[in-house]
Amino acid sequence: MTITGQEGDRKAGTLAAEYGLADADLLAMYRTMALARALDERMWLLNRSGRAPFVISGQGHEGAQVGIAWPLRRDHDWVAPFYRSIATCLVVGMTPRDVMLAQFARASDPSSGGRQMPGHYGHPGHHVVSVSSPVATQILHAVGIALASRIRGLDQVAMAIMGEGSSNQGDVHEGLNFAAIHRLPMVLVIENNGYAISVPAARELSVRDVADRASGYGIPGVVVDGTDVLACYTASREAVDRARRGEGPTLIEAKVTRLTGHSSDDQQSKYRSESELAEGLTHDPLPIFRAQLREAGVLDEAAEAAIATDVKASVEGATSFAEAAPDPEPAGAMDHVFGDPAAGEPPPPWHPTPGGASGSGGGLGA
Amino acid sequence: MTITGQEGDRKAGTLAAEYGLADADLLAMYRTMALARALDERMWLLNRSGRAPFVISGQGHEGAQVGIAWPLRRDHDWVAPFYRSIATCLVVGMTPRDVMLAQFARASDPSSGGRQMPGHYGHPGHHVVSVSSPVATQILHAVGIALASRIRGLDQVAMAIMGEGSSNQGDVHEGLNFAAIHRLPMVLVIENNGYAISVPAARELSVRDVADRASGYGIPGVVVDGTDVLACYTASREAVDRARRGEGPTLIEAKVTRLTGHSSDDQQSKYRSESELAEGLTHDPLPIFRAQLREAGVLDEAAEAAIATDVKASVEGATSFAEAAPDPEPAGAMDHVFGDPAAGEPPPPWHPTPGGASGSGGGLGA
Amino acid sequence: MTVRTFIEAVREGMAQEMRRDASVIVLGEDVGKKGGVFLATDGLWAEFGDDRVIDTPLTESMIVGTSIGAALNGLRPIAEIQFADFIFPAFNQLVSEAARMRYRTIGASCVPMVVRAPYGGGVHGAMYHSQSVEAFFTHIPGIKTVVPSTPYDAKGLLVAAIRDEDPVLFLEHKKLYRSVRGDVPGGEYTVPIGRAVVRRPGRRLTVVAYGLMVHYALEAAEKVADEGIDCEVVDLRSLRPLDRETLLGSVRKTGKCLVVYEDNRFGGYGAEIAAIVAEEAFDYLDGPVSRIAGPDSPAMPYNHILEDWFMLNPAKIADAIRKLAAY
Amino acid sequence: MTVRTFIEAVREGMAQEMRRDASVIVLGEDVGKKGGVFLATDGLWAEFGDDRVIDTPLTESMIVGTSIGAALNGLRPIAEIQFADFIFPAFNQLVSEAARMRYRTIGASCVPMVVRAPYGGGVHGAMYHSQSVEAFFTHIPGIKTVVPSTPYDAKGLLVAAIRDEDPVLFLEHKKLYRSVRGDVPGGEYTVPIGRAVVRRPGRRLTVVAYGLMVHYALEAAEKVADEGIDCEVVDLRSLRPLDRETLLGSVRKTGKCLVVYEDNRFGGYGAEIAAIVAEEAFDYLDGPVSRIAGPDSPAMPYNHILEDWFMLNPAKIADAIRKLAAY
Ligand SMILES: Cc1ncc(C[n+]2csc(CCOP(=O)(O)OP(=O)(O)O)c2C)c(N)n1
Ligand SMILES: Cc1ncc(C[n+]2csc(CCOP(=O)(O)OP(=O)(O)O)c2C)c(N)n1
Ligand SMILES: [Mg+2]
Ligand SMILES: [Mg+2]
Repeated sequence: MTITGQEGDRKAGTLAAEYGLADADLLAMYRTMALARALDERMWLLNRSGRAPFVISGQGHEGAQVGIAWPLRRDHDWVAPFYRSIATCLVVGMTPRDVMLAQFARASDPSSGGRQMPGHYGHPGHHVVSVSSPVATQILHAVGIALASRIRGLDQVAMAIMGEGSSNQGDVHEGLNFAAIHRLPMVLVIENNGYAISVPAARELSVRDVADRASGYGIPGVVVDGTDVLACYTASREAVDRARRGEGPTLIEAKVTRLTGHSSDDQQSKYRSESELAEGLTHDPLPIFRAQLREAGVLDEAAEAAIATDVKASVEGATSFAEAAPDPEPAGAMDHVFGDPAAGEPPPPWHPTPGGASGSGGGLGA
Repeated sequence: MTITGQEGDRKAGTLAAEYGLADADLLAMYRTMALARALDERMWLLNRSGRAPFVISGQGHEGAQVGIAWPLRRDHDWVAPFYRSIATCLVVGMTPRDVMLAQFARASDPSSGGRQMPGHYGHPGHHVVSVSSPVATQILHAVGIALASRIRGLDQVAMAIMGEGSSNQGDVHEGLNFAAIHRLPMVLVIENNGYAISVPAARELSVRDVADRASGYGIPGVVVDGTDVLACYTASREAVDRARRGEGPTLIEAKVTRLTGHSSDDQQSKYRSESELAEGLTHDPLPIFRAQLREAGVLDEAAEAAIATDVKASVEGATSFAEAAPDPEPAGAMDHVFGDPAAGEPPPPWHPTPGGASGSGGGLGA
Repeated sequence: MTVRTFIEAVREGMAQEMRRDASVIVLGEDVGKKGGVFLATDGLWAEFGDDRVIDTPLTESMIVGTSIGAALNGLRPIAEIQFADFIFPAFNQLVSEAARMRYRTIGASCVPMVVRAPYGGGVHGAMYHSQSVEAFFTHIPGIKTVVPSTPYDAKGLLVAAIRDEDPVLFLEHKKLYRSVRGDVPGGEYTVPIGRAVVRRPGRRLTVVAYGLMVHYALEAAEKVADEGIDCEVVDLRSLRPLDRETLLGSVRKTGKCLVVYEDNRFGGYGAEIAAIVAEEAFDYLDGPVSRIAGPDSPAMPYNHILEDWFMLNPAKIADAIRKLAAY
Repeated sequence: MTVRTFIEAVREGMAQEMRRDASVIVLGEDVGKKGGVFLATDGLWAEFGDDRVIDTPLTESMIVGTSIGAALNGLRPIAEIQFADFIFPAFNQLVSEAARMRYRTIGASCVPMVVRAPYGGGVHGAMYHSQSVEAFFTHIPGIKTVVPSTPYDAKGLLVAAIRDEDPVLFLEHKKLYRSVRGDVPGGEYTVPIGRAVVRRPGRRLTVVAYGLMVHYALEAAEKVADEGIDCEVVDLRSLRPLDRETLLGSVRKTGKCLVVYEDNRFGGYGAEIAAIVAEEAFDYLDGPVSRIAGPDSPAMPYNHILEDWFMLNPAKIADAIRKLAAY
């Protein structure tokens, strides 16, 4: 099927249509990846110039992140991401300013008001669960969110995201089992970059594919190439749809490359050879997706340049905004340890509406 | 192949030979099962007559326990059992007195000197790791024992045993993964009786067979019928041999029936129907094995009676011995919180002997 | 008012809140058909069904972690940990996640969740079914810890905990479940978290206790009253937040303070109480702030002789009172 | 004697013991090729190989549980927990298993294992890379907890811990790793677990501290010395077992006691120290046993202004000394 594009390109729309998307979606996906990358690179520059003591980044993971987050319904479905999830957070509604405010740990950082390290994103408004440092705990939060979605009849899907090293934590076993027993609307995404800091996959995992774990819970396990953004999108859409239909969780494993050290505190040359690092560069999802979109006629040079300019301005704007934003005051440092007791008023009760899924027949016992 | 037995039985030896065993082994296995059962029944009698406040038993599990423990090398290989493992502990060298001393919580109870609840067996001499109450922790102890066996070149296999409910704990995931990565000489045995106290398998496990979990670690997973003692023996022998050959862990799942309530504190009629309980009785391994041995000509009426008499005497003897044994003294209640510091003497160092596996080539890196 | 056992009061508190608010759910091991190993949730499954009374797999970290997630998405979970001794696999979820969610989101997210756990000894539970775990949790900012001693407080504090916007650890002494009865209003009421109560007024010496130990302290106070030692017994009820006013007010009046706790002595919750009193009531003290607590052995042994050796009782507490009174 | 940094002393202690005794192994996340995120195990993998320096998966419960098993079967594992903040997933294995093995087997089994964990704040580690965790573990009978403050003690206590027949939690303050240097003998020696040391003799007031806080306390003592306040600084080193004699001896001499700890104040380890002093040195006290500690917020915030707000420092300690001295 060939569709003639507005700019006279013979192929425009073909690629998008194959995936049930529009060209505008593909461009938006590309833009989000480019934006995540540019923000990330800016963080490292800030770090090297002494303006940001710590950076942890998602370089190499952006293709998987954008493809996989794309099928989520914004501000409705939930994500419980991890510290590399910059692109994921951008997809679901966080802004470059939000990212940079976290990087500079400013008072107006919506993730934590400067209380957490950079990279520990969170945004209840966009249904992004606050990232903590202990890895893998978030799978259980996603499972609980999915449980509440089911019980309250909210039709939401919850997605938990983590690295392959983190997938070996006990919480992952416990969470997948419970989600599978109750067929909860949950998706577990593993971004497998082959390392947990310096420990290579062969020392962290007894199987090649984390997705092999899925069969032990009777759920589908899917491996996708994290440089193939649209394959990631498809795998995720199927998992999200399946979850929403009440058929239970899916485990998606995206094979990605970590293009940077683990964090700004890590020297990866100590444990990865030069040739391995060079090979890794060939798995950078950004040029691969760019080439795919060019090839498909979705992206021409002008569009690419426009996006680049736009991204650059966005990063500049976010950086200078955040850098100029005020630091938190010690006076507020004891705020939010506990909530204010609501002066004896009991919280308003909730009851299911007749149409809700938690009425007769739709619940856990089904 | 037909061998004429001493008592003129045409078939004697046939069954045993099929499994690479002698008739004497089969009789010893039967005797151990019968002994475990008789001890167990006695505990309930003691409980009902107010002489033992708490009982937790292995009734229904004995066939799997005896068959699976049988291939272990006594006082060489290790077991990390659980609270139903009476028969397991008897196989590897613990005595009826040891069991009853634990039941009465006497000072001379070798498991814990009366400090733990009954059923919390342990015996370092026989390489039985002390059972604690929090479930599933013991898998990691078995993994560590297997690691030490490998590093020290000791050729020991470590077997961890627990229920299917416990297999859902995070420690199991973490332990299987590590053991599989390093192909440690370890066997995980799951005695699946379909319940974790009152919670039925369908609410505890998202798969029918716990053995399905094995593939997620790249290790063999085997399901055996726990009423088929010799099938259990075979599965275990293969797993133990495999472990000893350095080929790594195996997960064995034995399907068994819990013939009693969870413990003397539980009323199982509240959550199990009469028909289910009646059906359960048909899976009692003791009469099944007895019939098999009779059919095979290994056990005749006289031998059965002799074993019964012997078992009865053993239980009587152990019970009266243990009941009469002294209670621990409060004066010693603070002993063994910490060890006595060895007066400045450093512990004697250990170094591998040239033939040991931890010399060049045999270790973890291989 | 009806006379109820402690466990009946707990059950009634849950049932009433579940009727009032469909976002309240119960989850844990054996909480469904069986009604919990102590029958605290007996009848709830029959009334509220599979959706709201969930028999979970044997996985404490999952029970707590999933409750956190459910609380983030509009439910008010009551998680039952079968025995307080088995809360440790969930420690990371409690410390790192539940307790910090509000702080690390500058108040944008919160975790209205109750974790109920039967604790305490003297019930032949041995090393792993007898423990007091409050010291681990009262040290954690962001979690509230509550230990009722009467049926009235059990219901009222539980309802307050369920309605609270923060995670509350609700510890129920196993030995109180059926041994203690008291008047419990049939209707809705709350006992506010964070307020201690003076159970027995007195002038000579303050005894501070919580949970089962309140009853033992009261018995001990009766014993020594005949000898002319007039004790005031303070029931803390809420270990964190702590009611400093009631505590310090009492000690400033009596001049002497004995802290009673069943847990191992070293580093137990009573250490904090003693430290506060020693610092903030120093000028009023006419004797050392004293503690009587469990011995520093790793948990309570099973054998009944050793259990008696471990457990505090009114006689041991009375001795400690006499010693301090004679100072 | 060679001048070494704190972390060099830790590394040397491990290397020497590994040479002396092949049953000593090291395991943890990134301890191999990378040499640990702080480089504490740097070079060990090259020298001792894959068998004895094991890069584990990211699973703390496994690291500790497997070490327990290995210790039961003849090894002496040194487990590294990458940051003390990540020890909580292993809490159950530590409390329920490591700490109780000896007691529950009436001495027949024991767990000679060291768990090393970098702890403490002031290094821009934020909420989950700054915590002090000692209060949770010092409450547990059956585990020893050691916190060295100097390179000499770091090596000597670590060697003692490795040779100990019981589990030892060995806490290393991250901020000391490279900032503190000192003489360290090249040969074998041990510093016995269970002995405190007076770092600065004085007569007017006792300051009790451990880890990084010892250095801050000494700086504070210098500050106030000019004002005529002569402080004695006691470095506990071993938090459990505790050297009561040195502690109480000092306070009985000075009559005043300030307990310094970096952790959250409420229910922290210093509460036990304060409670012991308040009870056992009561007759000698001429001022309230006082504490200065971290605020009761859920862990240390990241932003440097908030981090400074959270962290103790010599100036804050000096103020507390002045206040107590003036009492
Ligand atoms: C419970 C816990 N243990 C250790 C760490 C320290 N740590 C942070 S990230 C990391 C490696 C994570 O690897 P992986 O899950 O593969 O994610 P990646 O960083 O490779 O994307 C480790 C060990 C932690 N954050 N939490
Ligand atoms: C960590 C932990 N949580 C809860 C318990 C209480 N408990 C004891 S046995 C048991 C059920 C175990 O079921 P399963 O593993 O299937 O073994 P079974 O008793 O059926 O043989 C439970 C919940 C415990 N001992 N440990
Ligand atoms: Mg990774
Ligand atoms: Mg079972």
